[in-house]
Amino acid sequence: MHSSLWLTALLVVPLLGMALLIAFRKVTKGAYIVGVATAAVELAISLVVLFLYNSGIKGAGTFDFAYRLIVAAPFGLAYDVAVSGISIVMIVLTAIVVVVALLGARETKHEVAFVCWMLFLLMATMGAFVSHDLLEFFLFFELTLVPSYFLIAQWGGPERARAALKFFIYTFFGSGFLLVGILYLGFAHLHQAGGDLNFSYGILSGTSLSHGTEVWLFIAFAISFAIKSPIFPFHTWSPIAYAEAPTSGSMVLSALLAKLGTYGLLVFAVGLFPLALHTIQPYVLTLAVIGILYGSALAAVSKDMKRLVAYSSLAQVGFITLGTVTGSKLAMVGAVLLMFNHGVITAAFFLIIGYIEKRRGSYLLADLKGLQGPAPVLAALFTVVMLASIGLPGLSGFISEFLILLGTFGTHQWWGIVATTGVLFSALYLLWAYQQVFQGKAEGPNATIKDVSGRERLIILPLIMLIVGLGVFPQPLLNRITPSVQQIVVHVAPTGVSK
Amino acid sequence: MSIPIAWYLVLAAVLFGIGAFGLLTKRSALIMFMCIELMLNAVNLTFVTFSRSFSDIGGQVTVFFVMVVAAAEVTVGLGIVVAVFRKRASTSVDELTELKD
Amino acid sequence: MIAVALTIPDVVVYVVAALMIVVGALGVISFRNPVHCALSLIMTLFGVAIAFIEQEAQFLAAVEIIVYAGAIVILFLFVIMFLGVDRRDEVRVDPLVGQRAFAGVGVVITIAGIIFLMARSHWITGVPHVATGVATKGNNSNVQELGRAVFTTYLFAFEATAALLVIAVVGAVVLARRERASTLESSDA
Amino acid sequence: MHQFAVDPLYAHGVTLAVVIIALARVLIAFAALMGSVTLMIWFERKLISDMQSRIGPQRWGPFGILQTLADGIKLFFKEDLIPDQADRFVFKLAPYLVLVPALITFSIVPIGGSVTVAHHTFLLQVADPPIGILLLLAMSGISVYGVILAGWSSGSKYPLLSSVRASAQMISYEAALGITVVTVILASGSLSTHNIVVTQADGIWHWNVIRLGVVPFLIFLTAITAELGRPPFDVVEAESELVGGYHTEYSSLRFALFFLAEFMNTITMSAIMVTLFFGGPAGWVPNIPHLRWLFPIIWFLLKTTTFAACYIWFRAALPRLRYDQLMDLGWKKLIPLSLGWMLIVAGFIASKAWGFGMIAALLLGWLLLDQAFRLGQKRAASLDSFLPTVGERPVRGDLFRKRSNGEKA
Amino acid sequence: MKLVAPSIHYLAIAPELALLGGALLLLFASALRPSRISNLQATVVTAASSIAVVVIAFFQWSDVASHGARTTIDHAIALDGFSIVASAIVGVGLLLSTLVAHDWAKRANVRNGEFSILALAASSGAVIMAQANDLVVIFIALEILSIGLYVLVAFDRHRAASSEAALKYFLMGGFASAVFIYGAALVYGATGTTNLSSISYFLGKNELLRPGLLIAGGALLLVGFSFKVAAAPFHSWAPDVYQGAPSPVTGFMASIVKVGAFAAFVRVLISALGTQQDTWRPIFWVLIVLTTFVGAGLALVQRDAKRLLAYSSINHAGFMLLGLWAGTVRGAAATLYYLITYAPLVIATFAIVTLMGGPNDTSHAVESYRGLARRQPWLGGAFAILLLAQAGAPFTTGFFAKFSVLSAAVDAGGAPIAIIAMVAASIAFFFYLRWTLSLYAEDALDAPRIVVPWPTALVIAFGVVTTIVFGIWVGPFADLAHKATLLFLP
Repeated sequence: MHSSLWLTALLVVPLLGMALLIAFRKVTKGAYIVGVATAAVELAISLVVLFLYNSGIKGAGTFDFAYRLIVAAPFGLAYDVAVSGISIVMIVLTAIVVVVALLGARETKHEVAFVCWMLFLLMATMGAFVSHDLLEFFLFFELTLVPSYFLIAQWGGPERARAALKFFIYTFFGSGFLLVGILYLGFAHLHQAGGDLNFSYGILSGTSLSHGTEVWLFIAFAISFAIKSPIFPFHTWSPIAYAEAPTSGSMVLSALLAKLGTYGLLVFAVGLFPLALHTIQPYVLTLAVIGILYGSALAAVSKDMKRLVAYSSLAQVGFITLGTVTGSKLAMVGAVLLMFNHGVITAAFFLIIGYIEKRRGSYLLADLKGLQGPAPVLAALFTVVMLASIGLPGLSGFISEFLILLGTFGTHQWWGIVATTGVLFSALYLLWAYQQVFQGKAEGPNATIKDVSGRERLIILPLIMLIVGLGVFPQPLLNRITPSVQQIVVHVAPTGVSK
Repeated sequence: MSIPIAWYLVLAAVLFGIGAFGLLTKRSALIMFMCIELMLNAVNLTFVTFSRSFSDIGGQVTVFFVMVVAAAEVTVGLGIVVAVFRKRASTSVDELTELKD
Repeated sequence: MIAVALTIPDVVVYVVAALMIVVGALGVISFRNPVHCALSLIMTLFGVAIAFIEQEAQFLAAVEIIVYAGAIVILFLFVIMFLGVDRRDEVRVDPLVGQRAFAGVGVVITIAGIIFLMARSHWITGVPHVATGVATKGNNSNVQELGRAVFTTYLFAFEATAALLVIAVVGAVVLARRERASTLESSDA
Repeated sequence: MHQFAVDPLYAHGVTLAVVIIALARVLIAFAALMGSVTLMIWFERKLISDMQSRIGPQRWGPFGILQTLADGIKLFFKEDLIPDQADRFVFKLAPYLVLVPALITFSIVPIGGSVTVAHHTFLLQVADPPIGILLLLAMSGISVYGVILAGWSSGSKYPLLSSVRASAQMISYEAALGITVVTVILASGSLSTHNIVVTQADGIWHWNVIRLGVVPFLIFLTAITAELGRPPFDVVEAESELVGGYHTEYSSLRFALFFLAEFMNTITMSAIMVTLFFGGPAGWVPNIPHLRWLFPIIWFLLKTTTFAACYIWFRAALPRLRYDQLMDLGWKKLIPLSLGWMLIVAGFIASKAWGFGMIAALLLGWLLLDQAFRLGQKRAASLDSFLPTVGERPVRGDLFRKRSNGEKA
Repeated sequence: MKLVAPSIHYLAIAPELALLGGALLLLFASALRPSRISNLQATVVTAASSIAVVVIAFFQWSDVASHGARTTIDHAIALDGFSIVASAIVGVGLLLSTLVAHDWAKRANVRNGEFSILALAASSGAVIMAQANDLVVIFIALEILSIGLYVLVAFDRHRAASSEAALKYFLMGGFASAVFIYGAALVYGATGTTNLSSISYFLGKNELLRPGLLIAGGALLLVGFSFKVAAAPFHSWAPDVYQGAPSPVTGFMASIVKVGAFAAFVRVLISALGTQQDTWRPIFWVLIVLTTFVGAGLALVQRDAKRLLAYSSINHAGFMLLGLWAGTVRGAAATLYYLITYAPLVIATFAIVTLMGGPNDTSHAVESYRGLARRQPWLGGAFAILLLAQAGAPFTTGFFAKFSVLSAAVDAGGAPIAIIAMVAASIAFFFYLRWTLSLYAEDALDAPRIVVPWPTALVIAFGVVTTIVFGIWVGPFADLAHKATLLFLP
C-alpha cells in the first residue's frame, strides 16, 4: 500500500498551477510556461504512480494508494481515493494528453484563462479517475463539464455557442440519471446494512439487489456514461462539439472525457451490476456494433477532418463498449487498452488537424489537397496515426482491437463478426481521407504550406512513440490492467467466460 | 342546536368562491382588494361555525386575529394603491405594463 | 348526523343572512362602480354579522361591524373618493388568469371539490378539543371566555399582532408620505 | 361587584304578552325619540337665539314650539330634486343610513329602572344585548356611511369634499371614542349598558365621570361631538367652505331626514353620555308608592337635556376648528391621551402599585411623545424643498446644474 | 375568575424580541432625535440586532442540546433545532441584506431608517414563522413578514415599477393568505384545533375514516404556502415582483421569505400532517415538476437579470419542495441545508445585481453584464462563481444543496421525481452557464466601471467564500442541518 499523498498531489498540483497562473498573470508567456510545467509535473507524478502501483505484488488487482476521509457524514460524502490497474492507465493518459494539448495546441487569446481552464479540467479528470467513491466520482465527473463548456464556448469555432450548449445539455442530462442511480444504490445499501450513508465503491459493490433493480440501475448508469462516451444513439452532440472546439478542446474531449464515459461504464456499471449485464448485454452489444458501423459510415461521408475523427471516435468507442460488455476478460482488457490507445491516437489526430488548421485556416476536406508534397513529415505523421487507428499490426491500435474481437468471438460470435467489418470500414474511410488530403497535386495555398517545425515534431513525438511502443510492447500496461479486470470479471461469472 | 353547520359551511365556501373568482377576474385593484375581504369573511364564518359546533372558543379567537390581519392588510394595501395611483395619475395608462415578460 | 329540528325563526334568520351574504358578494364582483361594490361589501358584512349572532358569537358580530364596516370599508371609500377612481380610469392590474371563463371554471371546481370533500367527511371530523379547555357556555356573553383564551392559549399570537400592527402603521406611513428631498437637495431652495 | 342581571322580561320564556311588551317598548321609545327631536330642534333654535340676543322662532304655537312641525310640513311638500349627475340609488339610500343607526343606538339606552306591568317585570330600555355598548361603536361606524355616500352620490364637488372630510374625521375620532368606551367597560366589568348603569347606581361618587377621573369623559365628549359633526367640529358642513356640505344637493323630505337624523343623533349621544358617565337614570328617588319608577326617568331626562343644551352651547360659543387642527387634536392628543388613561385605569384596577407605575411610565411616554411631535413639526417646517415632480428622480448633478444655471442667469 | 398566564420561556422568543427591539429602537430614535438618524446608525442597529439573533441561536442551541426540544407559551411556539437554525439563517440573511441596502441607500440617496425598521420587523415575522407551532401564529407571522415586504417592495418611489410590483405582490399575497387561513379553518374543523402538536396528536390517535375535510384543508394550506414560496403554478407574481422591487429588497425577499415559508411548511407538513403523507405526496409531485420546469424553462428566455433570477429562485423552490416531498427527517434536513446554503448565495448574487443596477437601480438587462469579468475580474469572477453555485456546480454549496434534496427524495423512494428534477436542473444549469460565459465576452469593454463599496464587497466575499469553502468542506453545515432536524419537535 502506498501513500495516498501521491494521488492527492495529482489533484493539488493543477490547483497550485492555477494559483500561480493567477498570481503571475501579467508575466508574458508566463501562462504557457506555468501551464506546461504544471502538466509536466502532473505527468511525472502520474508516472511515479504508474510505477509504484502495486509494486512488489505480482499480478495483484487490488486497489492501491487507498485513503478515505469522511467529509460530510449526513451526505455520505467522503474523500476517498485509490487506483486500480484500470484507472492508473487512465491517469497516465490524462497527464500525457494534457501536456501535449498545452504544448501543441496553444491558444494565444486570453491565454491565462485558457490554461487555467485546461488545468482545471486536468484536475477534474484526474479526480474522477482517482475516486474510489461513487459520489466523489460523480462530483468530478460533473466538474469536467464546466471547464469543457468554457473551452468550447470561448475558444471554439464559429458555431461554438450551439456546440457548447448541445454538449452541455446532453451530458448534464445524462448525469442526472447517474446521480439518482448512485443515490439509489447508496440508500439501498444503507437500508440493508444500516450505519451511515456511504458511497464507497468497495462497500457498495457488496450490496445485494434484486435483479430488476440492478437492471434499472445499470440502465441509469449506462445512459449517463453512454452520453459522455458517446455511444450510439446518444452521440449526437459529439460531432459538432468536436468540430467546433478548439484543437486542444477536441483533444481533451475525445481523448479524456469520452474515456470518462467508457471508464465509468466498465468500472461502475459493469463492475457494480454484473448480474444486470446478463439482461442488458444484447442491447448494449447491438448498440455498440451499430455505433461501429454507423460511425464508420458517417466518417466516410463527413466533409471535414474533425468530424471525420469524431465519427471515427464513435466507432472506436463502439469497440470499447463491445469489449466492455461482452463479459470476457480478454475483451475487457482490450477495451481498457483501447481506451488508452484511442486516447493517444485521437489526440494525435486532433493535434495534426490542428497543425493543418493553423497553416491552412481550414480543416475541410474540400479545401485540402496534395499536402504530402509540400509537407511530407506531416503526411508521414498522419500516416502513422491513421494506420494505428485502422489497427495495423505493430501499432498500438491493433493489439487492443484484436483482444476485443478475440474476446467477443469467444462469447458473442455474431456481434464479433459484424464488428470486424468495422475495422475494414475504418481502413476504408481513413485511407480515403488520406487520399483526399495528402495525395494529388497541391495547388494554391495548399502548395505553399510549411511542413511541421522541429518544435511541433518534438511535441507529437511522445504520442508517436507511444503508438509505436505500445504496439510492440504493451506488456507494462497489460500487466497492470489484467489483474484489475479480473476482479470485475469474477462478478460477471454467469456469462463471463474467463479465458 | 339550530341550523346545521353544513348550511353555514356551504355558505362560507360559496362566499369564498365568489371572492376568489372576483379576485381572479376583476381588473380593478380596489375591487380585487374587496374580494380578498370577502374571502377572509368566508374564513371567519367557517371558523365561527366550527367553533360553535365544538363549543370551543379557539375558533372565535382566530376570527379575531383574522380581523386584525385584515385591518393591517387594508392599511398597507390602500397605501400601495395610493402610491401606484400617484405614479400613474399623470400618464393615464389604464394598465400596469411596466412589468411584463 | 342527528336530524335537527329546525325552528322557523332560525331558518328565516339564516335565509336572510345567506341572501345578504351571497347577494352582497355577487354585487361586489359585478358592479362596475367601486362605490357600489363597497356598498355590496357592507351588505355581505352585515349578513356575516347576522350569521355570527345566530351562532352565538355576538361579540364577534359587533367587532365585525366595527372593524370591517366601521373602519375597513370606510377606508376603501375614502381612498376611492380621494383618488377619484370611480369617475376616472381605474388602478388596474393584470388578473392572475386572463381568461374569465377559465377562472370561473377553476373556482367552481375548487369550491365544489371543497364542499364535496366536506360533505364526504360529514362536515366535521374534529372533536371538542382539550388543548384550550375553554368552552362557550350557554347563551351567556362569551366575551370573558374570549378574553381568557386570548391571554392564555393565544397569548403569543396576540402579542405577535402587536408586531403586525406596528409594521402596518410604519408601512402605511412610509407609503403615504410624500417624497421629500433629503439634506442635499434641501439646500437647493 | 354587582350582580349582573339579564333583562327579566325574558326570564320566564317568551309568551304573547312578552312579545307585546317588547313591541310596545320599541314603539314607545321611538315615538318618544321622534317627538323629542322636534322639541330639540326648537330648543336649539331658541336657546341659540337667546345666546345670540335674538328672539328665534315665535310664530307657531306657544313660544314658537310648533315651528319645527311647520318646517317639516313645508319640506314635505317641496319638490324632490335629484341632481342629474347623482347616483340615484345611493342618493336615495343615504338619508336612511344616517337615520337608522341613530335609532338603533338609542335602543340600548336605559331610560329608567325596571317596571312591572301585568306581572311582567321589564327594563325600561328597548334592548339589553350582551354586547351592549359595542353597538354604539358599531352604529357610529355605520352612520358615517350616510354622510359619505350622501356627499359622494350627489355628483357634485362640494358634497364630495365634505364626504372625504367626513370619512377621515370619523375614522380619526372613532379610535379615541372606542378606547374611552373600553375604559368605561374596564370599570364596569360588563358590556351591557344596563349593567354599566347598575354599577354607577350607588351615589354620585360611583358615577364613571368621577370614578375614572374626568378625563375619559372629556375625551368622550370631544370625540362624540366630532363623530356627530356638530360644532366646533362641523367641517363636514362648513357653510363658508363647502356651501352646505354633504347635503347641499338634497331637498324636500330627504333633506328633512338628514336634519332629523342629526338632531336624533345629538339626543342619542347625550343619552349615551349620561349612561356611560353619569349613572343614566340613577339619582335620588323619593319614596312615593307607585311612582318610584317615574323618578329615574325624570333624572335621565334632566341629565340628557343638560347635555343637549351643552351641545347647543358649544355651537354658540366655539369657533369651528380648521381641518388640520381637527386632525391634530384627534390623532396627536385624544388618542394618546385616551390610550394612556385607559392604561392608568387598568393599572389601578389590577393593583395600586401597577397604577402608579403606569402613571410614571405614561408621564415619561408623554414627554417623549411630545418631544417627538415637536421635532416632527420643526422638521416639517424646515423642509423647504420638495421634489419637483412625482416620478422623476432628481440626480445630484441635475440639481447642481440647475442651480449653477440659475446663478449664471 | 382567575387567569393563569402561560409560562414563557424567554430564550425561545429572544430572537424575535431582538429584532423587534431593534425596530422599535430605530422607530423611537427617529422620532426623538433632533436630526434624523443617519443611514449608518440605522445599519448599525439592524446589524446589531441580526448579530444578536445569531448569538442567541447559539445559546438556544446549547439549551436544546441539553434539555431537548420543547414548546412554550401554551404550545404556541416551538424551540427546537430546526427553528433555531432557521432563525439563525434569517439573522445572517438580514445582516447581509442590510449591508447591501446600506450602500444602495447611499447611492440612491434614500433614507435608510424606515427601510431598516421594516426589514427588522419582517425578519421577525420570518423568525416567528420558523418557530410557530400553531396555524394561527403561522398566519400572523406570515402577515408580519408579507406586510413588511409589500412596503419594502414599494420602497423605491422613484420608479413606477416598484409600486406596481408592490401592488401585484400585495394582491397575490392577500389571496394566498386568505387561502391559507381558509385551509387552517378547514383543518380546524377536521381536527378541532389549530395547534400543530395537537393536530399531530389528534391524527395520531384517530384514524380518520372520512378525511375529506382534512384533505381539503391541507390542500388549501399547501396552495397558500405554494404562493409564498412561489411554486408553480402559483408563481406568477414572483418575476414581476423581483423585477420591480428595489434590488436589495429582492435579495432580502429571495432569502428571508424562503426561509420563513419553508420552515413553517416543513413544520406543518412533517410535524402536523406527517400521518397524511400519502395524500399530499402526489400533489407535491406535480408541484415539483411544474416548479422546477417553469423556473428553468422560462428563465432561458429572460432578458432582465432580476426576472431571470426570479425564475431561478422558482427553480430553487422546486428543489426545496423535493426535500419536503420526501417528508422524512432526511428530507427536512435537506431542505434546511438548502436554505442554509441558499441564503448567503442569493443575497450575494443580488448584491452584485444591486451594484450593476446603477444609482437608479434600473439597468438590469442581462446584456449589461457582458464582459463584466473582463472589465472587473474580481467582481465578475465572484459573480461567475455565484452563478455557478446557483447552478449547482460541483464543489460549491449549490451542488450539495441539490444533492441533499435529491438524496432525500431517492431515500424516500422518489427516484423518478429525482430524475425529473435533475432534467430541470440541467436546463437551469445551462442558462447560468450562458450568463457566466457572457461575463467573459470581449465586445463590451467600454462600459463604466462599477465601484464596489466595502460593505457590499464584504457581503459578496462572504457569499463567495461560504459557497466555495463549505462546498469543499461540506461537513459542518451538513452536520448542522442533520442535527437540527434530529432535534426537531416530535
